[in-house]
Amino acid sequence: MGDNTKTDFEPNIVAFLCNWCSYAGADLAGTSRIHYPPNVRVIRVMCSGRVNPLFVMNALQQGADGVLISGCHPGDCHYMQGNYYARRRFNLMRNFLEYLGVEPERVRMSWVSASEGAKWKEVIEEVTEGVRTVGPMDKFKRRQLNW
Amino acid sequence: MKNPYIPYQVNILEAWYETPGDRCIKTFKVTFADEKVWDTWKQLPGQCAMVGIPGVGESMFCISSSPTEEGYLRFSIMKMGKNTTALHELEAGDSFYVRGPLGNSFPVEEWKGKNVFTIGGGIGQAPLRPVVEYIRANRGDFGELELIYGARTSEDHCFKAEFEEIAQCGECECHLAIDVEEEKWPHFVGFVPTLLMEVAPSPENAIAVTCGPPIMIKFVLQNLEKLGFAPDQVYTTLENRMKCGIGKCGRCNVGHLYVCKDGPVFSYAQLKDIPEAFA
Amino acid sequence: MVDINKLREIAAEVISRDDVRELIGYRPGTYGFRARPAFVTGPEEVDRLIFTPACVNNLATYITLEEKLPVPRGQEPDTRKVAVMVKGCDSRALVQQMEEKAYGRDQVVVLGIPCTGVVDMARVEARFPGVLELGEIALEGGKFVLSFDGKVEEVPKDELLADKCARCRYPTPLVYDQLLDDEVARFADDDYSDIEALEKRSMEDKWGYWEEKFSRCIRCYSCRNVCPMCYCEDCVLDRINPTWMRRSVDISENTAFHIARAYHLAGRCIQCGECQRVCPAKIPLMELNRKFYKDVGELYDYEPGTNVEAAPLLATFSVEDREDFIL
Amino acid sequence: MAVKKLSKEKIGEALKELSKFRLIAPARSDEVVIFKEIADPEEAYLDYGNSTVPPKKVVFPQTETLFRFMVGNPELEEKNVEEEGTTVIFGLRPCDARAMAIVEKLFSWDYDDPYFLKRRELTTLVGMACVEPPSVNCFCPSVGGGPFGKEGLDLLLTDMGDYYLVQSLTDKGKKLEETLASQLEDAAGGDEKKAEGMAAEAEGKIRRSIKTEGIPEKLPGLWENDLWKKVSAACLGCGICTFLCPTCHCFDIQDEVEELGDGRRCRMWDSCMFSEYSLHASGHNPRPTRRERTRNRISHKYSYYPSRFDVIACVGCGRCINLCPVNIDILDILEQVVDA
Repeated sequence: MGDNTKTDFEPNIVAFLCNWCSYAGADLAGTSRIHYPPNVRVIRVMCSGRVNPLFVMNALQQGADGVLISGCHPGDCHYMQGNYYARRRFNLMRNFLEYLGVEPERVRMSWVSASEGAKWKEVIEEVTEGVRTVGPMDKFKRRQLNW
Repeated sequence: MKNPYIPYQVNILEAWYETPGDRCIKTFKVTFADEKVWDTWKQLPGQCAMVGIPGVGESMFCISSSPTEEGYLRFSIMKMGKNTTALHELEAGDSFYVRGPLGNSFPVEEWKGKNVFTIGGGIGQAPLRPVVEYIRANRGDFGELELIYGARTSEDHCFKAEFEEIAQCGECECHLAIDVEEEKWPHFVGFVPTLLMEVAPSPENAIAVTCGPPIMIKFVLQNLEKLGFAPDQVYTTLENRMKCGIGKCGRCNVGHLYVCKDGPVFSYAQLKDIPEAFA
Repeated sequence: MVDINKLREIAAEVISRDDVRELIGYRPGTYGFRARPAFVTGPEEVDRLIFTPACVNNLATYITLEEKLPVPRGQEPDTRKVAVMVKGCDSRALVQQMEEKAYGRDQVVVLGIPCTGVVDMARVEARFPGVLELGEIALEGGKFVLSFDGKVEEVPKDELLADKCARCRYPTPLVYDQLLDDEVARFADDDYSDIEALEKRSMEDKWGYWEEKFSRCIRCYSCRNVCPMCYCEDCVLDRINPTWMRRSVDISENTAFHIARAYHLAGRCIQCGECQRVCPAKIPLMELNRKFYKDVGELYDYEPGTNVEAAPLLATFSVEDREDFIL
Repeated sequence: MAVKKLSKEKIGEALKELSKFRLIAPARSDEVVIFKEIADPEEAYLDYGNSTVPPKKVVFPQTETLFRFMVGNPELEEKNVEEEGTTVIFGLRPCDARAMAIVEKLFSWDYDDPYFLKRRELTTLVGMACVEPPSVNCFCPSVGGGPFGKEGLDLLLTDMGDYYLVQSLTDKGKKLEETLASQLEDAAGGDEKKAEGMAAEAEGKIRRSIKTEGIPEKLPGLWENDLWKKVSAACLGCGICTFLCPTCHCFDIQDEVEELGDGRRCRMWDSCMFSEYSLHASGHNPRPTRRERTRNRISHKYSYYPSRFDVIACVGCGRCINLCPVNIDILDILEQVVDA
């Protein structure tokens, strides 16, 4: 990875959004014509609590440079508690990946409610910038051509 | 020599369901995409092939057509795991890959002049079908041909139309069974081993070939013994999880025999001292 | 030191009970200083039981390892208990398994061994190579006393002691029906200095360190199988559909495997150190597990395998959990 | 042709010369000795007992591609093993070389396995005789090998103190000897005789043994014997004994597809001690517990393999004994078989 890749580099970010808040928030950003970086690939899940840490790991293996998990604000979970479980899980996951040498900028979590189209934009800007500064994720990406 | 791990592409000529349900059986009639393969493909009744789709996997299936049926191969496949589920999604015009023919075959040449009884259950008729077709194509060379076949219900019967045709052709006898009573079922009700005792074939100058669920095979073998069949007059086919199909990957062995190389066809004389064969 | 006669006496008593099917303990190994698991089914077999600092295995693994085959028609399932000998660390595996409701307290008979530390067999064999005839190891005072080939050698305890014992917080079993010896007071603790040192290194350094370790992995899954907490009947690693971890062995899949393995033990690992002991590639797996152990303690004030009544860490939450990392 | 010797001072030079091929030699990584491709002669660690992972992985890699494909495209692109180039494994133990010769019997039986055989053809094996047994659990003489065994090797080096005696055993070995012409010198006349004496002495130092006569014939009869339950009770069902065995050769075949449809069919080591090894798609498992799996492992090595290829599929390297986490000892099992 050359130095110029960091500047030319457009990160691929996989975002797991909960169906009830964050997905609706991202939708609102779209319908409100808020411009935000196009680097995010959204995967809708029913709840942030459904996001298995293996999803994150698999995304990083398959070429994602960063992963975002976004759910409802604490107390607002459609299933009452899902985001609380997710919060615990990802705090540990993040620390652990950092311990292995995966930059914490790559695995992010946010609370975005259905009305927060503007916050969605801010989150995406921050995540994209963060990943851009740490560069492409090639540490344990699957090799494309593997004889 | 050709790399034995590289499969041939085949195109599906026809595909149809034999039975309904979660574990339905679908039959594929296929031909090689490259016609030249037919020149080297020399298959015998009872042989197998690895069937699969690159990207999904491969599994071993018996070739359910006889070499006397020219220009196509048939596979009858039950939906079970990942690979078979993917295969079931294919229709006429699609293609998949096969490599083979693998394993040994029924010694049909040695059976010439003898009476042959096939005893099948469920999908177990698939490896018996090439024997039946082979004998019918060479009818003069063999003695009597009798078919005994059963499945759980009439819906679960494979090759229904073919059985009807065989029953009416007058060249051989067909005995059909279902496990549980059904309306308008004109044939036997009960398990295949029981039907076998009803039919009570004579062991004289005869060969019995059986395939089906392990529990059925177990009782059929017992009953054949009661009827006086010697172990070397009885043949069956085995299956196991396989990966290579050519005796290298190690997993399909029953005792010292590799099912993929030394089988899938075994005489009861070979198997009776190998406890793992019926594990 | 556990009195061997007392141990055998109690074992004979336990295995004679009608409600006990099997007793899992230790017996001498096949060569050198090794000891190995013993599965005792009758009082006549207790004479081979031992306990010495060579008894490194965590026997709690075997409670959940046994395959559950269908009970033949007409037979009753065998519901008798399993008796198991556990050291302090091993007992925590039982606690954690029971905390997760893997089985009930009434399904096991626990013979607790207050433990003063076991050896690191690799260190013993490196120090005294080529010992074939059975030797013995005892801990006397601050020294391991090794008797072999007609010789007796004394080695200071810390030179042969297993790393996990040098960090052991619970030498006396936390759960038991009978204790085979007097309680042992805590003689060590974990200061996580090595973990903290690694945490402070640069991202590239850290990845370089782990990349080299993970690339050695041959995926024999010994670390998983030996782990008393890895008792899922259907392991995510064995799944073909969907394929979470590919079977192929390369740095990507190996890393994924080690992340998944360690993460599945987050808030569950009880620090018995078996995974690292058995690893033929000598991957420092405890450095992964201890990172989680440390984080879990610091962030959630939780210590796995210490309280049967506690709720498993990731199956519960507190509204007050930290969220300063969330955008 | 005179027997050669290689002075220890020139070993670096010789390795440098050999690094024009793909050079594989034992190297140390933490406390683990593994065979790996080395670029720098300094990396080679020749003063070792035996490697943790046997060098079988050079001719039978843990994961290898059979062919590649693009989903939806009928073309299959076969792996060309030739591209890997000429390989030299330097300093492997005679037991591991013999294991390759034993496994070759299976890979060339009936169907030729092009991947294994091609690699074998491209690989020259330079063995290092075991003057001292690498481990207490070595038992190679019991299963037909020896610490100075030559089967499977192309060249055999014997540590004579200041120098290695170099004996070439095959045409491939002779060719390699020619490559090293400027590093090799003629050995003294008596060296070969001396090495023979060392061989006998080395064999005497091997302390574990088993009488294998009759075991292959006896094993099938012990099918339902209680011993299998007893010896497998402690088994964890991990893959150490099989993955680290130089003669274990079972493999799995899997397809792997990347997001854009670029896929490969590859094979990887598999272990008969894993539960899913023999698991049918229907959920039925003909070897449902560790008892059946252990029985199969031992029977395969000591009965099925000899019944087909006339040789026991075990070379007595002792790895499975040394590294088993629960001290399951193949010699202990075989003794029980003998006594049963």
